[in-house]
Amino acid sequence: MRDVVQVDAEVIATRRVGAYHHITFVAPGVAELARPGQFVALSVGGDSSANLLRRCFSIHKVSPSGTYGGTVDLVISAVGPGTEWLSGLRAHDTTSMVGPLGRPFPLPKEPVATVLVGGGYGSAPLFWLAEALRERGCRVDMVLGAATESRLFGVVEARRAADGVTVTTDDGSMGHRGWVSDVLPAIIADHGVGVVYACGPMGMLKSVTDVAAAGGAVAQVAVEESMACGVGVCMTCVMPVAGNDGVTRMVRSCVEGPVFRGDRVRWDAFEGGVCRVPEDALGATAMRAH
Amino acid sequence: MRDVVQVDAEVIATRRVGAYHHITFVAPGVAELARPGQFVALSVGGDSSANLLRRCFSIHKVSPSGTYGGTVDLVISAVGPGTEWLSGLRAHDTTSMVGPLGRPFPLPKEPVATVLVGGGYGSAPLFWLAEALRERGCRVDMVLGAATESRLFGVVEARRAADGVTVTTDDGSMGHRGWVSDVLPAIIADHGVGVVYACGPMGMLKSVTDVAAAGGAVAQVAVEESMACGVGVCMTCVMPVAGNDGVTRMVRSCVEGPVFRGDRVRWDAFEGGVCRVPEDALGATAMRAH
Amino acid sequence: MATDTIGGFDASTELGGIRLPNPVMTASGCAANGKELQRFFDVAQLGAFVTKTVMLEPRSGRGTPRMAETPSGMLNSIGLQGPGIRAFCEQDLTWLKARGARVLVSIAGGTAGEFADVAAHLRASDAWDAVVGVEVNISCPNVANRGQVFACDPTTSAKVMTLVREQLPRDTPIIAKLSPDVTDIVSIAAAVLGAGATGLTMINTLLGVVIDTDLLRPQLGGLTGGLSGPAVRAVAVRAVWQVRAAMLAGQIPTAPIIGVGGIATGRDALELVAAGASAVQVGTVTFHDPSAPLRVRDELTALVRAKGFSQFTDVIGIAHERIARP
Amino acid sequence: MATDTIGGFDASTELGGIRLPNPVMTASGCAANGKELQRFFDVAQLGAFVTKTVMLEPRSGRGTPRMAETPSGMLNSIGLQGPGIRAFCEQDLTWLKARGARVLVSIAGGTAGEFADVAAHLRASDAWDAVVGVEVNISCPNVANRGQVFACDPTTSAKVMTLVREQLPRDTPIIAKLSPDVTDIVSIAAAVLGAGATGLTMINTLLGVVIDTDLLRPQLGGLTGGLSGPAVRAVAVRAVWQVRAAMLAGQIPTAPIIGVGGIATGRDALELVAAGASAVQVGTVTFHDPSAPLRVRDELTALVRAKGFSQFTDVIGIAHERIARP
Ligand SMILES: Cc1cc2nc3c(=O)[nH]c(=O)nc-3n(C[C@H](O)[C@H](O)[C@H](O)COP(=O)(O)OP(=O)(O)OC[C@H]3O[C@@H](n4cnc5c(N)ncnc54)[C@H](O)[C@@H]3O)c2cc1C
Ligand SMILES: Cc1cc2nc3c(=O)[nH]c(=O)nc-3n(C[C@H](O)[C@H](O)[C@H](O)COP(=O)(O)OP(=O)(O)OC[C@H]3O[C@@H](n4cnc5c(N)ncnc54)[C@H](O)[C@@H]3O)c2cc1C
Ligand SMILES: Cc1cc2nc3c(=O)[nH]c(=O)nc-3n(C[C@H](O)[C@H](O)[C@H](O)COP(=O)(O)O)c2cc1C
Ligand SMILES: Cc1cc2nc3c(=O)[nH]c(=O)nc-3n(C[C@H](O)[C@H](O)[C@H](O)COP(=O)(O)O)c2cc1C
Ligand code: FES
Ligand code: FES
Repeated sequence: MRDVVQVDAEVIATRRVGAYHHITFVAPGVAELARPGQFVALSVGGDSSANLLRRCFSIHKVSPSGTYGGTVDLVISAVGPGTEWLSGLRAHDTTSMVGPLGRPFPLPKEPVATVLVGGGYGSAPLFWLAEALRERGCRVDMVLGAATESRLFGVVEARRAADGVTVTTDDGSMGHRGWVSDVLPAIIADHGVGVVYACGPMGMLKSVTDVAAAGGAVAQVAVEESMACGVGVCMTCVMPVAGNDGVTRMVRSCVEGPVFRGDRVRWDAFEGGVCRVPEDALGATAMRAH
Repeated sequence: MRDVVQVDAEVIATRRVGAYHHITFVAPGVAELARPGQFVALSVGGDSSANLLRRCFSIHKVSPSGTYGGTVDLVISAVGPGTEWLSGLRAHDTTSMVGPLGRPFPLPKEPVATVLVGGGYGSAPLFWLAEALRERGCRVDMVLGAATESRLFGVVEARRAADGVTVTTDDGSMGHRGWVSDVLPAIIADHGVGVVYACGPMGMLKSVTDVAAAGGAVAQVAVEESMACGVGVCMTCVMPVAGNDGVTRMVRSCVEGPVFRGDRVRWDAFEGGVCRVPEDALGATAMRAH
Repeated sequence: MATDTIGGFDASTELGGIRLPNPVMTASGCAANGKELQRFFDVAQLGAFVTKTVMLEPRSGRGTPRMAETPSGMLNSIGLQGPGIRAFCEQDLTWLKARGARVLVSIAGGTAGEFADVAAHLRASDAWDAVVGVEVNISCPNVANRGQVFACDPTTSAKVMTLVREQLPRDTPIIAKLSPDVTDIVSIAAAVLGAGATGLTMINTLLGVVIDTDLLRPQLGGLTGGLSGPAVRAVAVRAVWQVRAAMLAGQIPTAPIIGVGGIATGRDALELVAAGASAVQVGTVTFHDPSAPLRVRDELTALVRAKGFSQFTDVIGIAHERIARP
Repeated sequence: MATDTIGGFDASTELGGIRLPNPVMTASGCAANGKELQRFFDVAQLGAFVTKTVMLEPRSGRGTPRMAETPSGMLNSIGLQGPGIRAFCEQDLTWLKARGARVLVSIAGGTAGEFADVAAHLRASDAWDAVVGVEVNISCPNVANRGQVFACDPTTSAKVMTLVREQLPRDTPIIAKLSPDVTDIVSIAAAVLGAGATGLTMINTLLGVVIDTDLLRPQLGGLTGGLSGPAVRAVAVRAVWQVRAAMLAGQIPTAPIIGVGGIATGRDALELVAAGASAVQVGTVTFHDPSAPLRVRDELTALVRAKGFSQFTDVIGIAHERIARP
């Protein structure tokens, strides 16, 4: 059986949600195969596009058997040419979709209290995850953080999907003024949280990992490295992650991620928008030779 | 006063006509300035287009003061990425238009019998020209030719615009089976034609020029050379044309054309899809040196 | 080895004595080592599968960012990340062999001697019989020469070929992959063919820089990177054209050329073939469309057939016979 | 000479002792000689207007087709069509002078001596005082050397500079325009600066070929052509980066660089400036948008200002100070 498909996805609905565009695509096959935490890669710009590379988006939700066949929902923040083009799509426009891609969030075998932390549109894949966790009897708290109110996604949906919801904004325009890491320790402590799931900017994922460790919880973080192919063939999306054997390797976040155990990620290598190869990483010695 | 404008043109209507797409753009300024025989240059592919160069189209007609402001109508044959993209435009889509460009068909000072010859979509600019000629008291015959019926444009419109209409198709699917040059001599002779206007493929323009000369008429032909800029700055659209002084120069068909007197064009230089520089052309000697 | 025959059309091509059922390959570094693309199509259906350049030892590659998108292309600086030749043979080559793929193994070294060592390890592999040839990526920095790439200098390029040739059976095609960043690519082609290369792959990426205008610094961690994609196709066609022309003029020995650079469609592939390539590789566009290599095979075959040719080899270099000088 | 000052921001730049009110120019051969673009904007508003390369005698240029569109770029083979230096001075330069434009005159020759003759005629022109500098297009074929372009060889490039320098006043900036089609552009830069060039323009087009796959022959009448447009921008930025780095490292004399290649927007221009260019030229994109040169001037100025700089010259080469090595 195939575990990934490549389809012409047709837009059937598109709406603005705060600063984002929420788009529903008919994408037969993708919906049926996908699990929370996986993503899709879309072509942008149409047939004569100068933008060659696919753009990757977390799957917000899927409906394997809607009226139109399986649908896939994405939440898109317009930050550059590709996401702007996608934001301008109208009903019946189509674009090529490859997915589902990457490894989903691992679900705990036993019921355990969980917190789901979303930064900005990073909350997009968490509602679907919350559902799966609650089906397994897990308590689900959600923490949604953003710079400002319009950059929060899914606050209303969160109240339905989670047992408790906390909102933070940097500017205090909604919820607590501050960062998700300010409110997280108390939630972890109050509910005896076992697993923290997080999706959002790298800085946030690092601090969620630290806070989780301090609270005795495991962090599962979905990263967002710059990707050229999304399918594991280009080697542009790598980051240093320690394996079971303790050895750090430059692993592809598109196929070995995007979800990693937070404590395995070599956060020390990230600084100022670049990520260096740790000296102890496998194969780092050969790089120094030439 | 400016003689050319650069505007975001908005599609207000688009319809299929045989093998072609007839598109009406709102293009304030262009309509007001344009004269029959001039053309416009359109951007294709949208903001992230890999197709950098503009595509040029004869102006089919203009309405300087429609409900929406001035409009410009074009007739587009989808032959490659740019024309395909244009053919897919829908109402309210926009693209950048530069125009009017080039020199219009010169109108006779005195009433004189004329024939207007259009090959394929080459007839597009002729109806408007017919109107201007009839306003000046000229008799107008039209000859429309194409490979097959679906590639004719404006047969119905021609009956309204001209005093006589003759249709030819290579396959005989409509009108006379054969070429425009088959029917042209009789029309020239019958009406004592003074000027033959023609627009269409190069081969047709050459034979129209020959037939006109044989019948004692002047040929004014609108050429269609491959153009990169349309505004006279790239030097890609040149062709050998003799000047008043008898000297052949490689002149730009976008600014010194697209309309040339047929007997001034050095048809002998065109062969097999290329055009060489005639040995006697100005500056040909320097090319041989290096 | 099977030949792709479609309705009487013979799609096969030859590469220094080795017949391939069709002329379309992956490009090194744009297809990993097969498993990832196998999810989209059967890699054994390609003329050959070209592996990511492998060196002697495992390499972590460079830090990130490793890429920048450019108009109709991209810039990359991966830094030849890879498992090293031993792990490559045990895992990747073995897997490819089990799938029945024909493998063109891309190798490199920081010294001419390292190239030879890699070739020797490869030759000794249990999976050696899956190898239809060795592509020698000389567009990598020469440790001995201030990191200037081997491919910029005819002498160092030739030395690499000589040493690699010594390690491999006489009938193994050795294909030198050339860089377009040279004043005279014909002289490099002459040098490597003179030193034992069976054929040439052209082109590797062009050296480029992209500046991040928000941060006002180079966007790639490695400063410079390699430019690839449709943006560079005209340069690839030119390189193939020039070298083929030199062969036709008798200036350099005649040898098969593999064309690569900016191929997105069968039409694009035909440009390189008509300019003189006996086979083609699909690189960057695989990132846009993971099925691209097989799609290009089908489009190219259909196109050449539609033009009335009965065998693919009839169009190789055909544009040299049809020049229309105005 | 006026300086463009917008809300306290100083947009001016310097080119070998000549101050220009802003750093944006047309690129030679992409703007004809001014009249055509004057219909879209006032050419005197540009930092300088760069004219189409002129040679000694009138030239018809090549036959057609002269162009092929490529992904995010184009290929051209115009063949330096032009009126010859005398008619150029009488008509074009005189017209530009009357408009108040600052003119950077691009010249070429088939021999080093022809370059000098063209310079001498120019110097003698009545409109000489509109000339702010001479751009020497050495990317044209050297008759004496099998048509190899001057810019491929440091010695012939240097000879051209020496002879041109002799014909012009000491304070006239002479800008050598380099080709990217060389193995080591720094060595060419070193040669021309050593021979009297005041500065450098980088880059001219890349040599390319496009095959017409319907006719299976090269699409351009002249077979090969020059590749330009956004497709090549990363190569232009790289060339500017490398040469500027060599200046900063003291390997070659410090001199102003004019960046050109693929600029479509102010952001693109800033890439070249941050890599080391003191001024920029807008070429092929003018065909897409005839107002592009002036638009790029406005966008570039606004962008640099928005980043908090008070003068344009502060961002020249700034990326060299901000490298973030991972
Ligand atoms: C696994 C994953 C899930 C994502 N989920 C979402 C989501 O749900 N909603 C959303 O709005 N965005 C999401 N992103 C980010 C999104 O992919 C980028 O914002 C987008 O690619 C930017 O494209 P652009 O053309 O607008 O911007 P540009 O910056 O011009 O993009 C240029 C190039 O860089 C790559 N690139 C730039 N930023 C990123 C990035 N952050 N991640 C990956 N590639 C990048 C693009 O693919 C492209 O090749 C996700 C990224 C990843 C890797
Ligand atoms: C003055 C003039 C008037 C024209 N009027 C019409 C018209 O009314 N209706 C119509 O359908 N077509 C007209 N054409 C032809 C039309 O411009 C081309 O068919 C179109 O540019 C092809 O673009 P493409 O992307 O579809 O094809 P491609 O072949 O991919 O075009 C590639 C490149 O070649 C150039 N090009 C290719 N063919 C031509 C051509 N024949 N003329 C100019 N440039 C070309 C394009 O501008 C582009 O840069 C006219 C051309 C000119 C010069
Ligand atoms: C991300 C990436 C990695 C590459 N890695 C290699 C490599 O390891 N070895 C090699 O010989 N070429 C490598 N190349 C170059 C390609 O094989 C190919 O020569 C070049 O990209 C031009 O072809 P394209 O335009 O089809 O990509 C790489 C290219 C890209 C884009
Ligand atoms: C049609 C065309 C004609 C050109 N003619 C000349 C020329 O006469 N002299 C010259 O130095 N460069 C010439 N160039 C090169 C440009 O000046 C410029 O260096 C190159 O195109 C890269 O810049 P761009 O990508 O902005 O076009 C020409 C380029 C084009 C596209
Ligand atoms: S994005 Fe290409 S390997 Fe991960
Ligand atoms: S199309 Fe550019 S000069 Fe005519």
